Amino acid sequence: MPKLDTYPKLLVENRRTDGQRVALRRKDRGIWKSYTWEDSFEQVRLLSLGLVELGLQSGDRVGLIGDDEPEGYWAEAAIQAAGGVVVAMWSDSAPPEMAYVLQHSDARFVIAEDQEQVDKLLEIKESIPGVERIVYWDPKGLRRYAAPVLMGFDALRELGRKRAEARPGEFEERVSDTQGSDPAQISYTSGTTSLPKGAVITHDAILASARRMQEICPLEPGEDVITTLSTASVFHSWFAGYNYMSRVVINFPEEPETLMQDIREISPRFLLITPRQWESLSSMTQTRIADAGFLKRSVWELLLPVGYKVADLRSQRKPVPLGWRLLHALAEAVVFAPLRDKLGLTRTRYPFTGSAFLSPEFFRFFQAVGIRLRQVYGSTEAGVVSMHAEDDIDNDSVGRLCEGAEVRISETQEILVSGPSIFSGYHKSPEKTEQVIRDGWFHTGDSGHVGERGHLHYLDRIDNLDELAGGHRYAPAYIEGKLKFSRYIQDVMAVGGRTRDYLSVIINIDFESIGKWAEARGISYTTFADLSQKEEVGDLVRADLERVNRTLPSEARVQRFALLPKEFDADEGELTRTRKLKRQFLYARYKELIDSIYDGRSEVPMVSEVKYRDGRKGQVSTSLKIRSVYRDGGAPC
Amino acid sequence: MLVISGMMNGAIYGLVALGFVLVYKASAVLNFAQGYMLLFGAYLFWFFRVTVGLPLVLAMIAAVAAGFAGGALIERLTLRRLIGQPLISMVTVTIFLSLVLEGLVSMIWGTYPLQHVAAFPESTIRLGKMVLTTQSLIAFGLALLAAGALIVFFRFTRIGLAMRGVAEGHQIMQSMGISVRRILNVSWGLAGVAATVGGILLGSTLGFQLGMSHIGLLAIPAAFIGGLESPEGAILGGLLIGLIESIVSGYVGNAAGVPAAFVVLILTMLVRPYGFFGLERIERV
Amino acid sequence: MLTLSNVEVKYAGVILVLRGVSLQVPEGKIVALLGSNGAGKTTTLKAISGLLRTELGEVTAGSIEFCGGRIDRVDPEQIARQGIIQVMEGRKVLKHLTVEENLRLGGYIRPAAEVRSDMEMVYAYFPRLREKRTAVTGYLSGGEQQMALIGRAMMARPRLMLLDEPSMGLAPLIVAEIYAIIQRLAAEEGATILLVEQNARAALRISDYAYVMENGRVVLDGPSAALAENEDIREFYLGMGKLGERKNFREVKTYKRRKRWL
Amino acid sequence: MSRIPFYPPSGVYSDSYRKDMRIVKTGKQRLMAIAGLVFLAALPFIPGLNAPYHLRLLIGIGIAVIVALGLNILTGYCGQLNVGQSAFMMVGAFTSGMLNAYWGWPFWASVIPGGLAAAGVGVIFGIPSVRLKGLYLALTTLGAQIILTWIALYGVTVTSAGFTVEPVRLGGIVFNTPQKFYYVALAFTLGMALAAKNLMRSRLGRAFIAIRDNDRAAEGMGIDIFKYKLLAFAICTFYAGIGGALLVHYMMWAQLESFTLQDSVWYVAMIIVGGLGSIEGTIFGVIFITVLKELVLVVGPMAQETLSFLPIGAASGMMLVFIGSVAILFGVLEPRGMAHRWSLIKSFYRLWPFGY
Repeated sequence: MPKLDTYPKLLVENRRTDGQRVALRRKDRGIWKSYTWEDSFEQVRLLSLGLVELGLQSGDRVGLIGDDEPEGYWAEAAIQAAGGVVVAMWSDSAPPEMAYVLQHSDARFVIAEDQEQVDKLLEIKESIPGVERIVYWDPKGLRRYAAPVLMGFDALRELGRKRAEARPGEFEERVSDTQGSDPAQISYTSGTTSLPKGAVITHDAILASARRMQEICPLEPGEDVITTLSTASVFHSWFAGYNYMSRVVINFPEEPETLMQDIREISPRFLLITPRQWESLSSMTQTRIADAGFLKRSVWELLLPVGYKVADLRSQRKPVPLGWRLLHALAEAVVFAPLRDKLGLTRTRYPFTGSAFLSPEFFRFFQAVGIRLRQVYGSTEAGVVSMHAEDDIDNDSVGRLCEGAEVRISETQEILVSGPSIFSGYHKSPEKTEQVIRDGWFHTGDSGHVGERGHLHYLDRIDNLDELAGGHRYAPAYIEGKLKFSRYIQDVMAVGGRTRDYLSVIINIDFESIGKWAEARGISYTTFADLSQKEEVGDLVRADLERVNRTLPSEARVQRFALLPKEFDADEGELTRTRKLKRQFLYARYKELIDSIYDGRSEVPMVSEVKYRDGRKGQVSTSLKIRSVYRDGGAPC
Repeated sequence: MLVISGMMNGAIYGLVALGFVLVYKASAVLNFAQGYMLLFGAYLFWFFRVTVGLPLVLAMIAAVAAGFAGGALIERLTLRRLIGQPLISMVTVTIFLSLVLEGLVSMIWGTYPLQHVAAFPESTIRLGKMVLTTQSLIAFGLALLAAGALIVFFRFTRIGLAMRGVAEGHQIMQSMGISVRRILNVSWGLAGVAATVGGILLGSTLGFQLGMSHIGLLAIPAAFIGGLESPEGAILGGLLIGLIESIVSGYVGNAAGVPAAFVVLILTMLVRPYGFFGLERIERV
Repeated sequence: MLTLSNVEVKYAGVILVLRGVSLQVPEGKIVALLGSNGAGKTTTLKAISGLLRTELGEVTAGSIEFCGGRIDRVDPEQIARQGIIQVMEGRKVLKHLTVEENLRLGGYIRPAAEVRSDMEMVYAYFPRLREKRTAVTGYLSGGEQQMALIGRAMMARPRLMLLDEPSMGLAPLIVAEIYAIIQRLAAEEGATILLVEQNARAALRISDYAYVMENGRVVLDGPSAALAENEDIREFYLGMGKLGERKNFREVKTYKRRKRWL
Repeated sequence: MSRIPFYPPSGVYSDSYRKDMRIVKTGKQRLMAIAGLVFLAALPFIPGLNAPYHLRLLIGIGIAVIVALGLNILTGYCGQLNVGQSAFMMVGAFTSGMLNAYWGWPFWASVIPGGLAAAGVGVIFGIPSVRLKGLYLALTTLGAQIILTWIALYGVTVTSAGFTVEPVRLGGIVFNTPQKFYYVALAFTLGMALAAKNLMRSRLGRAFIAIRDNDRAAEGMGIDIFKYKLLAFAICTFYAGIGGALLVHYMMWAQLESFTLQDSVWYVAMIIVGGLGSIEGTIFGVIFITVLKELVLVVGPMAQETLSFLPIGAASGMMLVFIGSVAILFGVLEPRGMAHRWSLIKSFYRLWPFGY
């Protein structure tokens, strides 16, 4: 029995054992189309041989850009089957970013989804001479594109078919040649600092992380799960483990925009979405209930505290007295079960959040409603490090350490990880690798500590940790997380540091819910900028700030805040693709604003330059109000 | 002989058909309750004449006034809220109205025919070998008079013009400051008057009994043959129907008149869908 | 003269169409209201002229003032009597009536004496209508119908005219002719005009102030000249692609670029 | 978050169009449907409900539902008004009755020809009016009502006095008592209702709706308006014919009095109150009006004794006034009928805890 240490090998095995069972499903025009293992195998075989026909050797890099669709999934397997290395990129990354990644990884081919990606690639064609062919799978709008470098999926499959007839058995042979230790993919982490770094990850590392996930959240073959993150995120490869290793059926949503509705139709057993999506789910629920009729609203306000009480007792491991248990059963039947049904999470045993900080309030809210939300901690370089197990959820930790993941805490409170799941270094940048991997231990750059029940507690990124002039240390992400629980705040950045003696925040308001709130009170507004500077909106946000301040130690309380007239946007480099704040970049960009906050000024003219998607620049000038949380700006009352 | 008596009745049908045309012209609604408004009007007259004992002329005026008020009331209570609704719901409401009116009449005055009352002095005039009752002569004269008045009303007065406008589109008229409600109210009121006058004449010739509503239904074929839109058409249609009805029932017997009228209706629909005087409907996409 | 503040309109009590629209129409000015289909332009007009009520629509919040008095609860007839006349889109003439009868009905609320002189004034503006006086309007050409409509509205000597897409479905030449007349109306008769238009270019050219609406809300407003220069207006309403050259259909992408109303 | 349709419950998805179109999608629905059927079938044996009076009422409702369904297909879906439905019911009744009484055809052989005869006569009356736009069909159907009643009264001698008709026989069982006939009525009603439901979901149904909403646009899309309007009218009269045949075989006596103009108006009232263009609505409407009529029949005579000044015959008048005004109220205040109210309740339950 050859060692099944790569996904293509598992694919060949699955096809042999249960070829006719459903492997993947995709939603197309309202109907879920099923593909069996036989179909998957056939697709991967033809694509892989096609690529080989084009000249792909083992070890070559192939770019992959596009939304999460079966074609992309098969392309990934086809590249790895031929011994190639997948370089996955975010579908909404800007052309210059793509050019850098393709150059740096000197990819020989690129597989793109549709006209949007092809246009971007053609735009940067001169700067990526190494790319010999661009293969696309969605031909819509591309019929009249004459560029020789372009090639459709059908043409590639045709090449593969011809080669398969010429050399039968070559595909199986190439698959068995691949080793677990070969590099499987290079993931370019946008990182919060300078240029993206390409982490090389071997098949063994991916399978190790995938195996850890399946130990803590086992699933039966044939159960349904749904992909939520793009192929570029490393989590996608661990998630694919479910499909290859436990033969769980992966469903692909029709479009990224219809994700929530498709989740509702599938009600997946395992679901991981980003903290931003959990936040929007919770604010959607609260807004909708607030808009519902009087009866529904009062029932909700009556029974929610019951949910909170039971959730708190459970997370502190205390027994739930009979009285509360009965009340909770009632609340479950009347409100929580129907709510879960509306959100599509009825059959979700493993709801997960990861890749960014989500404040405990959200965990408590979802657990109260019966959604046992859990945290997974890991990163591109470190693989899956810790996850909450079914019965052992603690809102303050990021889960119990997985088997095989050794963790040590350095003297600077930095988390160090080693074990089979860590990556094997940065592509073509050995000096950066040395900085991060020393004698087998990977320095994650995150700070935290290991708790008594073997739980890992995460605080924040090391370089974010800061302290005020008065020496008080604080974790910005923690404060930002608490603030984001309010449905009026979409994004927030905490500002402080050694040269300042108190904290202040820059806030992005949630345009939709504040818009509704304003309409309900007859406050007329036109654009986002106009709404964000309204006096009433300022008071509304101030109330939230006071609520959060009460839970913070007095020195770490937020004194002053400003509502930004435009949203943080990944296109302008203010956020990473997974919506994490790029703090250094933001500090530099809004330096003038931050200084004027601390000079005590109440108004600053701001000309924020806006970059349109097609590169043109536009100016938006607004006068930005700066407010202080406590009227007199003095000590918190 | 049959021809003359047919013409006499025909005039009454024409008059009632006028009421039908009035409603259609202003609101494009086929008023199925027209026959029963005739019945109600007739009984009202009987009520004023017999139970209240008013002199003849006064009773007539009271009945006509009540007829106008009745028509206006119907519009006010039911159709007013339906202005924006599709046509079907308005027409079905008129159908139910016929039920309610019939029910009211049988509740107040019972279902047996009432004691006979003559609206006009009963005497006969011999014209050559034909015997004519003054009743039908007066009815004939009155019908023509009413028709003439209405024709003038539609052509030249402002309200008449407005009425033709309202039939085109309620919203357009409202946007020009014309109160569609008042126009509809007036048109239903006038329809009530036409029905009442018809009822009085019919009652005095054929007697006040529930069967009159059945005769009232004849107004519909009369109006249709005339073209639904033109008052002159209604009168001529009425006379034609009167003629057919009397000839057919004369020769075939057992009240074949009413079904015969509808047979004629269906035939005209085949030959000239818009009647003899109606105007072609303009369709523009 | 006319101020809308935070007007909210719901159809059949459920469908929220206007979400807090505020706009002003100063005396004697031409104000344009731009927006794509379904942005709520016509609903705004119908809210002002009160015609909403016949379509199960109602103003559920905010207020509409005309020369001081509130008119959002008043019957359409009264509003028209106060001098607000709406010219509906789709050339809704009274098909079966002649041009003259249309005009006479237009002046229904005016004293009979003045109707005659007003008729002359309309014929002066629209000579072509004089020839077609006795023709049934149903058989007129699109342009002539539009003229008859505007003429009919003028018969009521309105203080505020609501024009709903007068250029819809008309040949460019006729559109120019009608716009010229609208301009003359504002200049000579001093009529205030609220103009709803898809044809943004023409509307911006003759209007003094303009609002841009998108799914029930005003997203941008400003003097017409300034708006004509605004980046996004040029991109999304005037069909000017990058670097100002005209967009053609061959370049249309299958993906949609996100509008940046920042 | 776009507007997510919350029905069916989460976790139910269809991987083929056939599955997606099924009326009964979820397990719970199938359960409820079966439970309903079992209840209906067992009804005659449940002591509380099986009094002959109740069964007669239910059979009456069943037949009325069939006739009203036909009318709703024409008026609710296709937008044409028919004021002579009971006349076509009469044609079906007499055809099937005469076939049975004089040529000895058993019920099963004569019911379909009864329906077809009614449809045939319907088409004859339909052709002139269907060519025209607007509600001219209402005029011709009114004419049909009067002409057909006259023919039945004077034309065909045998029908004027009424004649006996044999009861339904099926392999030895004679359905002459309400208990037994209840099943025949139940079978026909459910069958015809299901047929109507699927008919309206088919291409045909969509063409009808297109004609109702905007016949010029429908014509532009290539729908032959004349053919489809006539087809809708034919289906409507066919349903009436079947209803008539059933009624006659149930009462075992065919007579003119049960097919008057007033009955036609009752049918119109039923679909207005129930809800135009909805199958469930038709059933609600029929039940509502029939129960109301029974109520007034009981109350009427009592009122007559107490309020003695009322003339004789006031009871029937009272019914007309009372139910007529109820129908008007529905027409004015709730134009979409009880079906709309029912769908609001359903959505309130389905949208729980959210408001929209």
